[in-house]
Amino acid sequence: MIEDIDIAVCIAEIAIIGVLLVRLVRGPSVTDRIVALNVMSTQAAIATMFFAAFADRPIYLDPAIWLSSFSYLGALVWARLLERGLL
Amino acid sequence: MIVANYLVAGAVLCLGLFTVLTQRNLIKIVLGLSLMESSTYLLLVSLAYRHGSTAPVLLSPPKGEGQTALAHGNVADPVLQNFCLTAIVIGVAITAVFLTVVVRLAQHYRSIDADDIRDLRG
Amino acid sequence: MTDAADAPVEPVASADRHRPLIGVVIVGAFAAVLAIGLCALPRERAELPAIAREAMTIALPQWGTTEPVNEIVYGSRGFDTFGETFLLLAAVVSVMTLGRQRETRNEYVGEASAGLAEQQRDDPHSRTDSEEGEARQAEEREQDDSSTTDQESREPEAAPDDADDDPLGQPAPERAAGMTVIVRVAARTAAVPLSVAAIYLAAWGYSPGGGFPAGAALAGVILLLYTALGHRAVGKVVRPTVLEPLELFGAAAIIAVGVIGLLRRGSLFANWVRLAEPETIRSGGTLQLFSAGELIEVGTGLTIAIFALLGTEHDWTPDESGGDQSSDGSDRSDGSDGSDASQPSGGHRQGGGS
Amino acid sequence: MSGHAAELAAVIVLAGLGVAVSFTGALGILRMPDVYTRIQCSSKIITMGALPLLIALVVAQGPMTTYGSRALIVAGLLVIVNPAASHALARAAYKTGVPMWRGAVADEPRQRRNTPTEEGKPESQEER
Amino acid sequence: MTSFWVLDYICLAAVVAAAVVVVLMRNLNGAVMALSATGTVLTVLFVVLGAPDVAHSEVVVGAIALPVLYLIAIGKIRTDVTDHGELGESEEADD
Repeated sequence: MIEDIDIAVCIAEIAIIGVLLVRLVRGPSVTDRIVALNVMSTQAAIATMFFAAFADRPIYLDPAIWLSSFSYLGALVWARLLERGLL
Repeated sequence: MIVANYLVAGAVLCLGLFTVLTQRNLIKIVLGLSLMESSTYLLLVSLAYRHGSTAPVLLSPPKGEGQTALAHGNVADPVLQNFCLTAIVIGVAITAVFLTVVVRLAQHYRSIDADDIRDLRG
Repeated sequence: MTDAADAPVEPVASADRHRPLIGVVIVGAFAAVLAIGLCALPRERAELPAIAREAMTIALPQWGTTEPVNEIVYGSRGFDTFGETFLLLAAVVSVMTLGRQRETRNEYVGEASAGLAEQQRDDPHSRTDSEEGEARQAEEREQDDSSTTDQESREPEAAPDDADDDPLGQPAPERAAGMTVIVRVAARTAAVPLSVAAIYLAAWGYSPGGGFPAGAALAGVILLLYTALGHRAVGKVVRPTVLEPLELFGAAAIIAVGVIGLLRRGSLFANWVRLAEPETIRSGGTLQLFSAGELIEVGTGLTIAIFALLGTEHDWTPDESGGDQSSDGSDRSDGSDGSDASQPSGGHRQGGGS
Repeated sequence: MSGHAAELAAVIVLAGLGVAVSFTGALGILRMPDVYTRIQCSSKIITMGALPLLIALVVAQGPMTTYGSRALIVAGLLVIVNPAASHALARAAYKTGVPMWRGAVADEPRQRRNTPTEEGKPESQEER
Repeated sequence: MTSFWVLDYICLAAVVAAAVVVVLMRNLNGAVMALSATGTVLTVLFVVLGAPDVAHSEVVVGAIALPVLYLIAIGKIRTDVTDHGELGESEEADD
């Protein structure tokens, strides 16, 4: 039962990534796209964690840390580029 | 079933190849090369997968198995995953070199259109 | 502000008008051949190859590690990883060679603006700077139709440390080295767990991870600090005199691990360390040493590559106006509003660029 | 048995809440009219979408396991880094002049810049 | 097992969609972000296929190294050609 919930949440999160791809395509400015990308990577991190719970392997959990943090670092880099020219 | 992964890897490779062949923007050409690299990773990892397999890591095996049982059990192919790791490192290295070359070319020719760069043309 | 034409101009690839037909034909033929080949590959029901089964079975008894992938990467196929690491080193060397300037340099980025204060102190009547400052001020005054009373105190001083006092209404190119206080605090806070997690990734060699992702993550943390705090915060670390010896040390350590294995055990990258208890930090013998060498190599290498590419000042020959290479051109004159930095695309080419 | 059932119910409720809020937040990012409102939707996804899902994971697997610790690390990182990134992005978007929605009623920095204070100089100390 | 394959296929669909976006989008920043999105979805897919090591490397490369390198290169190049209007970009600016 718990496994079913885990994989269902995982699939739902990937579907949300698909929804956000539309915004990434259409976003008129860089900022729209980067917001969509941030949320996508957060959803991917949560999907990874729930898949780890589904497969019963705790070693799958570690990529979620990097997924949840490094996309925001990319957002900071982009914001810096927008604010002051070339970094 | 896993053949869908192979075909998707082939499709992404073809998309990258199409970009490299038809685009004139140098950055887009490098982006196409990155896509081709990504398809290679996908193909290697899909080749490593076996039906119902788990990661080839003996740490904290899934319930019902011990470490030695898992070593002889149903796992993915670790050698192909090693190839994929090597490919990722080489991919980021050559992307860095390509981008530096593109920056220098753009600064020299004041254009990133591949058709404008004609000094080496015969 | 509500006008759509105010939106910043983003760099856009030029339109492609030719060759899509030939591209479709060639790619279609290639795709057909590729699909036939891919369908003939072994599927998921196939047996695991003997070499993979061998690697799975020898990982725990022979190398004392619970991570067969690391055992293959740094043990059985260590020579392959050696070549890959040195390919990365070669790439870093070529990026640096391509990105170097004619003059001698001490830092990758930010030396122009960092030296601004010192230059002001030593030579307060430096003409180019004051002229440039006046010109910039006049330009700002033109663009900003609000009153311009106390602006003259802002310009000649060096760039401030952070952007806290910067009024929000100003248009984009901002002079401060760091970003605002929220970003700085968050970056300082997040850098600590991220560095610890990166070290964990390499040190806990018996769980997935290893030298390459850990090194890349460390490079990412350095980039985070640079992004939030400015070049002065990372200037002590990110300089060639620190990073290049470290990188060479990592390369030498990898070579030493391999050659000692050759001398003592008879084959390159053989294990010459006594095996420790599995699932401890020291388990895995030379795998951990190799992994640490790769961590240093990749971390410094990626940092050098990114900052060398970042510090590449533009090399095109100066226009008739001249002087655009003397000041802090790469830092903030190439503003992101796109109007002052746009090059004529495919226009007049000038010789002697590089 | 009842404890197990209660745990299961809590997991279902938390996961359903998280997924629902994430989905509506994604729809908001898709449908909102300008950058600033979209950034607000992304923050909603983090606080009301991601955190309940992580709590659901902790409840399902137990707080003192690897899952619990990793979920707490991820939650902490999200809570620290996401507001900073949102702030930096919104600030950069404003400074580069990304247009607001036509129906927006307040643009405080611009109003303050255009109406000088009594000393005759623009008020220039506001932030964010 | 069917749910596993559903997850696999939906990840594959996302990868293909992001790759098509990389090819079709003429805005370079957007194309780079789509490449980063490809890397993100590929990370999940690698975890699903049982390769956590490769997932580590891919997330670090796809989320940081590649976008930052491309971003720096795009910022260095700056040939500003105003060409909006593909993939419904311009109609979005004022609705």
